[in-house]
Amino acid sequence: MVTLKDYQGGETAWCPGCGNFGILTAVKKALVELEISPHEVLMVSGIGQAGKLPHYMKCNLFNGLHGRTLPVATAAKLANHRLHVFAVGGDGDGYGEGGNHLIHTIRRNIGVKYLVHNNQIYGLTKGQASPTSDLGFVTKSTPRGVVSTPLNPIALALALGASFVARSFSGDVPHLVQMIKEAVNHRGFALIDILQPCVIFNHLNTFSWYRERVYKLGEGDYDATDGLAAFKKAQEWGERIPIGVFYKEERPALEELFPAIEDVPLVKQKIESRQFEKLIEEFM
Amino acid sequence: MVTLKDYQGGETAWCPGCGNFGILTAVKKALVELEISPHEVLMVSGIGQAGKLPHYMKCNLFNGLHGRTLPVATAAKLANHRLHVFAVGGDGDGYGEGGNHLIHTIRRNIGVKYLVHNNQIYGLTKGQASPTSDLGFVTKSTPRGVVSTPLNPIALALALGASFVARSFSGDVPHLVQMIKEAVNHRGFALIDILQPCVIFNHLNTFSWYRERVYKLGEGDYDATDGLAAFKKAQEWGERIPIGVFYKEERPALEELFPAIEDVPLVKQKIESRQFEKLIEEFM
Amino acid sequence: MVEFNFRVGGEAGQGIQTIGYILAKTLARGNMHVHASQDYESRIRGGHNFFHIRVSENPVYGTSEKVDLLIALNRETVDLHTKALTEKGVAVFDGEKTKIEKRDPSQFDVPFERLAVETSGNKIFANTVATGAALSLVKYDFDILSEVLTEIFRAKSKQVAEDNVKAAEAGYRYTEENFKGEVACELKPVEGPRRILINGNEAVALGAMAAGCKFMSGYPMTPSTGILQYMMNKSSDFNLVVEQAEDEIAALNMAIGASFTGVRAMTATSGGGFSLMVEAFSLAGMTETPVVVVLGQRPGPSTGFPTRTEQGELEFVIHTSHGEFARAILAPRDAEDAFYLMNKAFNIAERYQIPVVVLTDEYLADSYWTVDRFDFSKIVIDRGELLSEEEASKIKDYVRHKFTESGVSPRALPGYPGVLVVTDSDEHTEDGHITESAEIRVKMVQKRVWKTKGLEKEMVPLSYGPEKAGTVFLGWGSTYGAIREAVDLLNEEGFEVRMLHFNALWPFPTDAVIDALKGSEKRVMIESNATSQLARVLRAETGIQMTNKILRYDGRPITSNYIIQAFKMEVRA
Amino acid sequence: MVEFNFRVGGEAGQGIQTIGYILAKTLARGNMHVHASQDYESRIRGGHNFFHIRVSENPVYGTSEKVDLLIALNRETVDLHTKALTEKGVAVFDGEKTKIEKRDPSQFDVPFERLAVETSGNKIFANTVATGAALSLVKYDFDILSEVLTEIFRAKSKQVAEDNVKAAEAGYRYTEENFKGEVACELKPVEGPRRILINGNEAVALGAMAAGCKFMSGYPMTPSTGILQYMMNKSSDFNLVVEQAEDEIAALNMAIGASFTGVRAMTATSGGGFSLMVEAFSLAGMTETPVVVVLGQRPGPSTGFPTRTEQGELEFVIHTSHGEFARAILAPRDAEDAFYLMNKAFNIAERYQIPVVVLTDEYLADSYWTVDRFDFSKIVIDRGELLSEEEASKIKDYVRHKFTESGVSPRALPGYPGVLVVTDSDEHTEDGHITESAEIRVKMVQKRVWKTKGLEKEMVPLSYGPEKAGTVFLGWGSTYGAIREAVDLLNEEGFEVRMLHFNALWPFPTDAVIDALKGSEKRVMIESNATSQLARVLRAETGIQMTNKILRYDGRPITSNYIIQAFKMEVRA
Ligand SMILES: Cc1ncc(C[n+]2csc(CCOP(=O)(O)OP(=O)(O)O)c2C)c(N)n1
Ligand SMILES: Cc1ncc(C[n+]2csc(CCOP(=O)(O)OP(=O)(O)O)c2C)c(N)n1
Ligand code: SF4
Ligand code: SF4
Ligand SMILES: [Mg+2]
Ligand SMILES: [Mg+2]
Repeated sequence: MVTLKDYQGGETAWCPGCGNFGILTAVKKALVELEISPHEVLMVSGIGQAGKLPHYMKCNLFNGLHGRTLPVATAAKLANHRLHVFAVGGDGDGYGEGGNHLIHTIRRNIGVKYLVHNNQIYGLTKGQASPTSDLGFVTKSTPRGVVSTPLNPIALALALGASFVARSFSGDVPHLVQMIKEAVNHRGFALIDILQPCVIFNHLNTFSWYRERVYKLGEGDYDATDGLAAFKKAQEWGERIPIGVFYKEERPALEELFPAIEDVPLVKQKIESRQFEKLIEEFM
Repeated sequence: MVTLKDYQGGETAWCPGCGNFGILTAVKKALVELEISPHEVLMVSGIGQAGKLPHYMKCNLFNGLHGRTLPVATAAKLANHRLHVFAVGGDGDGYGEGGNHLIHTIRRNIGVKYLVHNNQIYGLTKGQASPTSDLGFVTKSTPRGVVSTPLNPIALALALGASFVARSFSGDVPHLVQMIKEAVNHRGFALIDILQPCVIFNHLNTFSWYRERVYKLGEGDYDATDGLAAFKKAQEWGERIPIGVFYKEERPALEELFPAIEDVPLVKQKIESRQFEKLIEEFM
Repeated sequence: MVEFNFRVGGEAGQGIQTIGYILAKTLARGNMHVHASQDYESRIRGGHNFFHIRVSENPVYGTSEKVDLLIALNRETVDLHTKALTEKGVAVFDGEKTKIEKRDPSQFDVPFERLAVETSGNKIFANTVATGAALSLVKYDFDILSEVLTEIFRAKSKQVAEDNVKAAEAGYRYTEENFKGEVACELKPVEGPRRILINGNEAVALGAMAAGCKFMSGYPMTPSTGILQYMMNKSSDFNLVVEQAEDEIAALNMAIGASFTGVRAMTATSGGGFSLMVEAFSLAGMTETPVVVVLGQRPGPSTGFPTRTEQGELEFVIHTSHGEFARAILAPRDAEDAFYLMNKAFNIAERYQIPVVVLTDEYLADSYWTVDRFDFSKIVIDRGELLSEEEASKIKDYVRHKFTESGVSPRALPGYPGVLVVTDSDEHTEDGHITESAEIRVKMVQKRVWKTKGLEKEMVPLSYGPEKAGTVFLGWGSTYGAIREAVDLLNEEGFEVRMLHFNALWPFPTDAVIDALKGSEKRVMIESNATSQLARVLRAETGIQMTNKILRYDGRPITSNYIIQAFKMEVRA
Repeated sequence: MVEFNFRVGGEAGQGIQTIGYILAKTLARGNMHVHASQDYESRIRGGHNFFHIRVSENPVYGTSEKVDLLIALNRETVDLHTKALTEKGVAVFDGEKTKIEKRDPSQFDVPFERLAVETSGNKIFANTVATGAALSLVKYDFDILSEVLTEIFRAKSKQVAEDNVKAAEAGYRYTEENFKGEVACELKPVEGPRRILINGNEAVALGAMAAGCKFMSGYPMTPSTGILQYMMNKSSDFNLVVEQAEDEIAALNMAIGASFTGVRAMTATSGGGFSLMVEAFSLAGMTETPVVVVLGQRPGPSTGFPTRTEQGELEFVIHTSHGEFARAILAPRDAEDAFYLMNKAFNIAERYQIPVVVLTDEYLADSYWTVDRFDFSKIVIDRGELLSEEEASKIKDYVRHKFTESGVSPRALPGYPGVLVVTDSDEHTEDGHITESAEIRVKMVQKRVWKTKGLEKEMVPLSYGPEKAGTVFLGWGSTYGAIREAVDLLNEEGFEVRMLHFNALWPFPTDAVIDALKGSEKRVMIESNATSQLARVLRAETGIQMTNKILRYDGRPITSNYIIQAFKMEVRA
């Protein structure tokens, strides 16, 4: 049986009170509840405060480049689709530097679960605006306040036909555990945008700011299979902020569509050079 | 008075019958009708068949990198906002390689007009799938047919809060002329996704395929100021394909938001090193 | 017969490549040595392209400027290439379509289109008529052409194959009957082993597959697109995962992700695409993830000459990326070398856990060679310190970046029970977690920079020609054939010239080079670039300076003739 | 007083940088020479950071390992730095907060927090108490501290400023009354010109602005983020357009776009970000668009040591990007040099229409120097062949890439009536349109590669020390101060050592270097990297080999002491 102790990692380098701690707790809990062992998990993380998360637990880890988690994770899943592959990074990492990979990874519907610690700020580089920073927000890089329209990750994912789109809040660990579990059980790509207060550099979107606003989808009559309704819901941001699964759709994951790995994961396949000898005939 | 002759360029290197010709005609016509002179126009183009367009007319031209038109165009507009700055490229260029810039350029609402020649294929590299290639489409790079969800540029732009989103068809020059004129007259960023048959590598989405399907928005009771309706309309693809302005919203363009260029374009401002001497006091 | 040169010219889209390939294949089927190269523009229709085939009973190593038989699909081809015709050279064209005023004896008019329509009912067979006509001029055995056409077009339909054979025959017969001139020589099949006809890209792809590469991610870019496409086409039948990435950044990050997870992985691109991979290249260095990057060079900077050739990226790849770490750089000489070098590339990548660059170029990628059937028994898969599940499970407290004497750490894979594989792009401890320690930093730098020690001994340059010759021609990669031929020809003429040629450039084989250049008087660096990059590298590593340089940077391949002329004008003078 | 060293240590988030800066500023206000450097981790809270201040009546060029006064904000600081204390060194700390068992005479306990609460009502003023205590220990004039505090905190509110002064005074008085030990020396203001206190990033930013840079696009990355932020903060008042890009690819493409349109433009990043700019760098080369890229080096590869220092990117930038084209590379020695070199960078970029790299590093970026007030009369804006609207209108059939003797083409700007500016990343004709011509290609390559001819004469390395010395220390960039001091100290000790130092590295000043190294017996390359990159470059360009190397690659800056020790152990031996 897998226990929380199996996932116990070393010392953290986050600031006391940081919203990242709730995410760390939730990730470990979810994995334990799913009875997944550390060696079955591969976390691919980016650079930023968020990207440090897997260092603070126990699992396989490829802590790669700022913004480049998704291509690494995609290929890892294709190379060994028996692994539970997660991508973990910040809002700057995933929606800024890595925006192009997000778009195309969603299109691929690869079975990677993507956790975005969305603190609406660049944490590790000490407080510049991120793509999700609210309009007017004054940061070190926006002395006159943010003027670009904040990126709405939920709406973006929906527009790209994502098969699983959720939002959660690091201040509500049980909810986040639930989201992660649903994501893992989902076939294909899952985006979980996680509202994560940065207690140092974001004094606008604080724990209490979020707490006053978030409410849960799915407790009323919300239908998470209706894409248009989801898009409409995704527009809500301000007085009230919905969390939960916005949209979910069952369709084959990318790793199911490669004849090469229908039976055996790529990494388990023998290297047989001689099989290619028959291709020589084409050149005779 | 500006005439078509002013825009007459040299020989083209496109294939006979290519959908790009209609776009070339429309661009020149629109500029003439808008009474814009060639020297007032800067086209920033990418690499691909589409990116060659400005070579075949007369105007200022920065033919840069594959996928990187938008940052160059954005900065050009900020450096001299009196110029009419266009970005021109293919679907691979703009939605593949350049996806991240598209996302963030939309957020900025910079006054650049972006023409995407969307032939749903990589033309210049001889026929690989592009991000907009239809599901199942067999190309040189997808022998088993496309399996990734095609990118819907209209929906994507809407999700990002684009202020002007249109689709046109290179087989309907008057319509395209109209779209370009509206885009130029729009405040801020304008995306025109242009359906453009590639007669060599795309035998699925041909002139007649498009012609049978396209119909014009705005001839009925379509309201181009309703974002949700626009998003719903954007889902239509297949039997019927809407063209026209999906969405339009008036808000300040990025170049209006820099105090530095409120009065005089940056390029017209004198370099005055001595003004910075007063900053020295901060270091005393 | 010393050699014979065909050239097929016309606009893009006229099917020049097909005629050329069929000709080359038909000649190769006669057990002759064939080399074919391509000259084309960055457009799909129009412009001017040509396909050049050199054939001989003896090995042919590179292309040539001479033309014995020109197949002109348009007027421009006649205008542009007539001056290249040898004394008995003949230009064949369709006089009914291609208006040419001056008719000289070197010009032979065959109504390609009319014969096509008459025999096969469609002018699309005109090219096949031309092929038949060409082979008739050299009196080549028609049956072989018929066989090749049947093989190639059978895939479309039996009817198409038959129509092609009929069209070819019409051209062949028409020529037999009407050609009254003379050609340089006749060509006939010779005894000898049947060889394969393969181009550089195909050889790279096949070499990678034979070397156990199971994952390939790429973004189309001339001249390397063919590698992606070849592997993509074979992926279902041979259990490969091949993915077209959204951009080159993703392409290399994907290959790294797949390799980290345990499969041999690669990407292929050209200079512009590689520039986008530079950050990930450094990531491979830091995380000690093996990966192979094929860089098909084309003339830069920037978009440059997309469909032409150059060797402009040597110093770039030697020094690329921020920070210092080991890498290996190989540069195949020709298609045959490419096949075997890919095996070496993957082995080195895994033995040293480093990124390896294979530098090809457009000339190599697009050129065909007849090559002895590849010997798969020479393929050895050496995965270095890769641990099996069982081996790894025996290690107590496995750490990915363990300090070892060699600098290479045993590598486990994610998914092994009881083992966790942790790595980081930040400076890290042996266990892969972030560190700020100065002491660990120093040891990790030393590990990453010097773990390839000894590898330079496997990077031996090839010495060729009379050992005692005071003049040495140096070069690397795809110039091999041209330099080798130039050496042979110059020695035949009485000059004393030898060659030192590199297909493996980094880590630089300093001692071997110093040794090989002992006693040299003239050292002539031959490169397809403007600044002679290998000369600078060689001087930095050995202190030895070149006395002369023969450089070409107009986007066209270096030929033996180009070298010989430059040698006579500049080096000898 | 030769010199005095302060060190402030504690966790990230404890305000070490603020104490340090206030101390440094207060000392500088006394007309002393100050140098301050920072050591910090890649985290926002916790860990261990320190700020080191060296002060003297004489110029101080670099940092030091010695500590005369340690301000310890936590226990770890005492543990880590006590061994660095000089004979009379003192550690001051808050004994009520920081439990330290062994009390030796070097330890002085000041209740920072308690005094803060007592005087100013809030423990957040504890750091100011510490500052007061520290300056009291060296008997520095309190009024200056009071003045500096007031200036700095006035911006927040008058009350905050007053509270700070009160807290400082409490620390100052408490120490006066209670400290019974001895410190190495007292510090007092000296006669002399008032200097500015500025760090490398600020100097780069100010230098760029003075040089007429009007457009800056960047993506945050240590250690260059400060440049972006400084310019961003000044953008409204000084008419700059500063934009945070979505990634580094966009950042450089933007700068190129702005420059093409006619404004001086730059970006700033570090190695990893630069790796993403490599493709656009080549675009600048091809389109002949002037642009300045500041590359703040930090230890690589990959993410590496984000907050530490290294000189690992020299060869990378010399050889970066696909294809061959001219570029210039500058590497400022210190903050003063950085200010003036930025002017040179922009002038070179426009005179030659090339990309220019300014190589700084974390040590330079984050370190403060006292510098003579910048002399704006030395700033000369030379925009090279930039045509005015009027000049351009006189040219018939203007073409952007005209062949000229110098290789530099007159540059018009888009928007000029009657003129069209056309350029292309593809190989192009003089008019900027795509070409496939071999002849034009050759001329264009020559233009782009050799247009900087003569520029190497402006890249003169600095010779320092006794002209006849047989031992030469060589180095580049931010090692200047350490090497210079080492040379001085060694000569004082009786060794004969001179220095050859580069702040401009490319095009390489071959002749000047050969000349400067004539008669040298020992040539010692001193670099903050593992492979001695300049040694290799120098050998490639001149054939001259180093006899010794002093390298450091643990992420910490090279100091004069480090050099002297290595010299005595290895070079002299
Ligand atoms: C290519 C590249 N550019 C920039 C950086 C510097 N950098 C490190 S973390 C970071 C931003 C962090 O913001 P985010 O991704 O939101 O993560 P957070 O720290 O807020 O969790 C940046 C810009 C980098 N490491 N690599
Ligand atoms: C960085 C980079 N990668 C790849 C290429 C090669 N390339 C040139 S055009 C092109 C795709 C063209 O497709 P698209 O953008 O749709 O334009 P089209 O030719 O269809 O108009 C590619 C991949 C390149 N020039 N630069
Ligand atoms: S800076 Fe913000 S996001 Fe980073 S650890 Fe601290 S509180 Fe968390
Ligand atoms: S390949 Fe297609 S897109 Fe390109 S010019 Fe030809 S028809 Fe047009
Ligand atoms: Mg963040
Ligand atoms: Mg396209």
